[in-house]
Amino acid sequence: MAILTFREALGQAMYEEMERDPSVFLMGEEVAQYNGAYKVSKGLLDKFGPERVIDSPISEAGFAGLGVGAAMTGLRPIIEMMTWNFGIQGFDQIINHAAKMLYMSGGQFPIPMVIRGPNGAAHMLSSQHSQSVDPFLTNVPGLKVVCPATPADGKGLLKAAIRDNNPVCFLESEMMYGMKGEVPDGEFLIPLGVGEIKKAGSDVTIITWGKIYHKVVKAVEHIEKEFGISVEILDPRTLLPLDENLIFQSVRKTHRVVIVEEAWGFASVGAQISDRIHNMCFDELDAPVERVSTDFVPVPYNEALEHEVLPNEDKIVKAVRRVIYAD
Amino acid sequence: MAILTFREALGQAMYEEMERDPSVFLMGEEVAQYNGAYKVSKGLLDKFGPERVIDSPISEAGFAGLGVGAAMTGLRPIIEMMTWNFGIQGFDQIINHAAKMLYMSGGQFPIPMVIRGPNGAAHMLSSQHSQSVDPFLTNVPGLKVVCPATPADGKGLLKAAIRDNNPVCFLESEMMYGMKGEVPDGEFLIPLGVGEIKKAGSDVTIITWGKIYHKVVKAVEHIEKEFGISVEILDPRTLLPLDENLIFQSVRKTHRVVIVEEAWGFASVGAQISDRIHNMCFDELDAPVERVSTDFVPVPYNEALEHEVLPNEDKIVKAVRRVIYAD
Amino acid sequence: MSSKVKKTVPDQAHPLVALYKEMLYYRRFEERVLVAYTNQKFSGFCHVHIGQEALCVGVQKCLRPTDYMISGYRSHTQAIAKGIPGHQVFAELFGKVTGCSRGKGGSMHMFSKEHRFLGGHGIVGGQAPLATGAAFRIKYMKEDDIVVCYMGDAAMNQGQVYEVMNMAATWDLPVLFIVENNQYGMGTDIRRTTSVDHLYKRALAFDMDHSMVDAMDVETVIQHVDKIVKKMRKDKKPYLLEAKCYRYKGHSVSDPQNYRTKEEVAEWLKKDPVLVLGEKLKAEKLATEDLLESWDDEIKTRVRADEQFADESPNPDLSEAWMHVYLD
Amino acid sequence: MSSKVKKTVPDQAHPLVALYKEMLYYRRFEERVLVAYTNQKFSGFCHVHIGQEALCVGVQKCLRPTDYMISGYRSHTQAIAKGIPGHQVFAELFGKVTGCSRGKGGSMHMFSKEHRFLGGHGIVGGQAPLATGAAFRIKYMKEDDIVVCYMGDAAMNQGQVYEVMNMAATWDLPVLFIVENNQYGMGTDIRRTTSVDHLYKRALAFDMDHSMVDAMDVETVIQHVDKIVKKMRKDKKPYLLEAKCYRYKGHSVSDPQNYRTKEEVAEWLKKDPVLVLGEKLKAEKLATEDLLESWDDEIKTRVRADEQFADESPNPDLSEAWMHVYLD
Ligand SMILES: Cc1ncc(C[n+]2csc(CCOP(=O)(O)OP(=O)(O)O)c2C)c(N)n1
Ligand SMILES: Cc1ncc(C[n+]2csc(CCOP(=O)(O)OP(=O)(O)O)c2C)c(N)n1
Ligand SMILES: [Mg+2]
Ligand SMILES: [Mg+2]
Repeated sequence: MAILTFREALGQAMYEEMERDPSVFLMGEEVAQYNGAYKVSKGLLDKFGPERVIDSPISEAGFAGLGVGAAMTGLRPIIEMMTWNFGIQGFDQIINHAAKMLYMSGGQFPIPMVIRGPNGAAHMLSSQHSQSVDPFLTNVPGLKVVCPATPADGKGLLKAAIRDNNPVCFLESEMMYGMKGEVPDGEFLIPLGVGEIKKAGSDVTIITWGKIYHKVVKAVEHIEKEFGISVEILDPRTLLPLDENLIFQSVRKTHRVVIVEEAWGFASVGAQISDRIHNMCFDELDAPVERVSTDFVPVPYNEALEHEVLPNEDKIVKAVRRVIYAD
Repeated sequence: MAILTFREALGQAMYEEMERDPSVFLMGEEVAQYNGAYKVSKGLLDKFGPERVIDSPISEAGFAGLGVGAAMTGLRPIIEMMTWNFGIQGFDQIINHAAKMLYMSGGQFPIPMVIRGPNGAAHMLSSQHSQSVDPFLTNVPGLKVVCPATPADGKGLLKAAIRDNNPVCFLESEMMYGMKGEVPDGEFLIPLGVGEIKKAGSDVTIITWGKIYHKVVKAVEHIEKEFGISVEILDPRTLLPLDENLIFQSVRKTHRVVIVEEAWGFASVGAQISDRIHNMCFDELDAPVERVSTDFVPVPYNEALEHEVLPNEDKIVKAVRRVIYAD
Repeated sequence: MSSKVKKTVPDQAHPLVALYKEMLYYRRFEERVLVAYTNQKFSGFCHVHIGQEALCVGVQKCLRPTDYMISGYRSHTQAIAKGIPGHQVFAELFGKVTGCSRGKGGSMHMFSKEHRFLGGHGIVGGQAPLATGAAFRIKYMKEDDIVVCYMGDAAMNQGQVYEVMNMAATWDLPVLFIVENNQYGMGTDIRRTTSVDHLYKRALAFDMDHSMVDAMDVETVIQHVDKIVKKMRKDKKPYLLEAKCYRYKGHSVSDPQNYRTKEEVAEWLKKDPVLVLGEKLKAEKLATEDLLESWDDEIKTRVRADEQFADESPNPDLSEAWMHVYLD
Repeated sequence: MSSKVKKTVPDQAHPLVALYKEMLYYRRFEERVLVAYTNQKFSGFCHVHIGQEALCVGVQKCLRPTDYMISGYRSHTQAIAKGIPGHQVFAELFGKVTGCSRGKGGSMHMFSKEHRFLGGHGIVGGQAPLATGAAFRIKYMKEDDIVVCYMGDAAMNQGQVYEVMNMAATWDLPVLFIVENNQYGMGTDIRRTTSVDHLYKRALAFDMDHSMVDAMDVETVIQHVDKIVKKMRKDKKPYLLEAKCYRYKGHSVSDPQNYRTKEEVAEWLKKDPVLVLGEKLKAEKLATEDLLESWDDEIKTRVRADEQFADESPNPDLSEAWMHVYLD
């Protein structure tokens, strides 16, 4: 096991998979000569050359679709969106083409493709650079959606995503690339669709994913110390397909749930999980599921305002206290 | 009151608003000379001329954005998407530009614009022509999302949408354009954000909107006759902002809820409503909220398969029976 | 393609005869499709190629089986030309499990992995990035196939088409972009939605090779495209070909066609690629009226058999509705 | 713009002097912005115009206040040129409520309704449809303003730009599309992501008027653009202008700039629009070294005042976070 940053873990996953399978290639803006806008692809051009690590024009619709066509004809593209904000330009190709190709061709054309990039707000980038796309992408059958929170998960899930035979949308974060953690060497895969209890607890389950996980960890330290509440942290890791069984098991143990997500909360993954829990564990719940998400406003530039509208520790603590009827 | 088809009601709304306000114009594919792919804009070119009724190239991103720019500078565009399937190509302009402009300009640039077109499956159009976009659009603060189910609602809501100072996404249906109903003449507006009890009932509330409403009506006839269950039908009409109070009131009366929507059910408006009901009416519920939505597969072409995956009467009946614990 | 040879006994082995028969087959096929649609044997959208047969027949003659092809929602005949048996296309229209997309795609979504026909796509212009991806694969694998990407004239106003023309030109990806310029996008004359008189001018934005061809004449198409394809196999560069043609029927079955004059249609009907070649066969003594009629009978029988196969095929089992969403 | 007049006493009313001072102001403004960023007085992305001052100064001289302007995320100086006071731009960088977007937009999103500056936009190419919409408004209202739409070179690979160039050309919408070709999109030499040597060739796809200008020289820019604008006011047609320039700093503050050689940068530094014009002023006896220095002091003072205003301005009240989402 090595201590790697999140960006290194992702880079390693791509490196290993490209070494293993010559049909894997990486395309995106600045991924080659610049080593990636956020340096995730560092060293890949040197190792694999310009045939397999390709700097694209700023044409998100075009190169998302190019990836789909390459996947239809036997390659395994990794398409990097510099951020998912720009990936919205590729939604027609992702939603109308990648996700539906296998189905509408009667099973003939699978799309083994990964589309990856940072999701959600970073820091003071204002409204157009702070969009979370998990609610959109998870609504689409045919796609898989993965959102890792730690370097090890990043590596294991990205390797699995690259080997998956379906279009996988992989959601990262600029704020996480520098975070460090232990990462198993070499062949280490985490199956898609399998969540993890990141921390066992008995009073409340917090379900969370992606970079907000780290805010949850901090909030939980505070909650446990301050209020003596034992919190279980559950990270589904893959949002589509969702590991519902793991969720229901935890709910049956703690009977109280808070869902913390970075996206806006209307018709979001949080709403979905809440609906499923209420539906499947109705009699197990001691309180309705509580949710924390970004306030329903575009993300502002000003630092204090931004902090105020994003999920923050304070909001998480309050939601936990609400769900145990402490306030 | 006249009996009008849904398409005539919408056409009348546009006609009246264009007559009332010279800054309103209509742009889209085939809206002018062809009178609309589905004839919704019939007669508008003749009446208002080619300056105000404009046939666009097949450039959804481009003309969605043109609408935003025209709205920034004082016009009130109505942008017709031939269907919302193609509207996905305009998502960058709708989500990243239209929805965020007022906010990121510190309140300087409102976007009074309507983007309208048919949403969801029609009949045997297969996967790429059957997408429901309500889950996507309702996740975005700054947008309003409207989905009428009757000719009168269509007229009243479209007129209100055109006068609204915000970007309003207006979801219609090819299958509804020919449906008839009474429509008040002239100045008839339905405020956005206000739902309606379409039919009072006491045992179960069915929440539904758009064309699926009509399947619900049929199913309810069957349910009431066959099983003696009294059903209330609630149509929020506007999905964003959602008339939560009306929903909660009805839940407090019937204590049982079924949500029927055409979209896929993962992270959908149905999930959102379910979450809100469980959260706000937890102790009022006699059963968990049940949901019906399109099966989580792309929509197939074959008629029997298509019928099988879309919400149908049979599924609605079963969900009602589940929620009253009849089965 | 010499058509100079004259014989007194019609030479049925002459290449022109095969071309004629193939075009006639597509004509009769599409006519039969329209009848079936009108008789409500299937539903959804239905876009036919009547009047535009010369292009797909001509282009196909310049390709080899390993070349890829992709198109829009108007692609029954192209799918057949690329190798999908006509009865599988017909069965797909009827939503049958024997259809080339197992009844899940329908008229707009013909697919065949075996024949490298990458679909039948419903989003105008959406096939262009896919084509470019297939061409990327060719380059990646150092193969020398090419990709034919059919698009309508109105698709040339789609941003994603432009984005990938740029990529194909920048990276030397062998896509032959063919604009089937039938001069209308639904009810809109293409001259009303773009500022240029010739759509091949789009290529100027990328210094891309380009030209225009009269696509009402199959021999012209073959001569013209053959050169392009030979060149592309060598230089691997993309190419934009504007194929000028005309659709005789409405955009889809429900189209009242008020947007064009009867005179205009009549003018183009004079160039009917099937009739004109039939006349030529007779003039060059490659066929007689009787022979033409007997071929027509043969072909009609063949088309009826295609339809019969579709008729008699089973629907997919309901369980297929939940299959092919993901591949394990 | 005659610069032939020579006097012994420097003529401070000479137009060249004003141009020089304005460019110098933008230079010093952006330098100060970089210092503030480096000192972590604000955060987020920060893209400056150092080296590219001649373009926005020159273009502005050809416009009138009612013309519209729109740009991308690199637009501090364009916003000021269009009329937004520099201190409001600085305050916006600091996220203050006195900023031209009330602190909600930041570096990438300068806006002013009053000055018809339609933003500061963060999505590459996204401003082009907006610009075309503004031009549509002009036509709709039968006005004779124009819209200036600044875009980076790399934005020319965006499909939506192409879509609206087509619409503008088809409908005669008066947008002056200006490509600020500073030759790099982030770390990528534009020649690596497109197949053409000159970006104005994009206009050929639409028979759109176009040309290239040396945007390192403000006088050249004025002469060139003045003619274009005059023509546009008459014929109302769109225009694509490729403005060749160079950015002296990194793409944004964190850019290590390994993608270009020191020699290349040095070569372009010789064309520094501010320095070159300063030399010219001296050569033409419109200024002395002392005078240049005293102007510089004045301007630095002015920039410090801009910053001070930003410093001393209040943050928006927290309640503003929930304002401006919808307009009643
Ligand atoms: C992106 C998109 N927008 C709109 C449509 C609706 N539509 C289907 S066909 C068509 C006209 C296309 O015309 P053209 O490209 O000339 O092809 P043709 O039908 O003439 O073969 C339109 C607007 C669509 N399918 N996709
Ligand atoms: C659609 C989109 N894709 C990617 C980005 C990320 N991005 C920001 S600036 C930039 C480079 C743009 O270069 P250019 O257009 O030449 O403008 P310059 O920075 O040189 O002024 C990129 C890729 C973005 N903002 N929008
Ligand atoms: Mg056409
Ligand atoms: Mg640049």
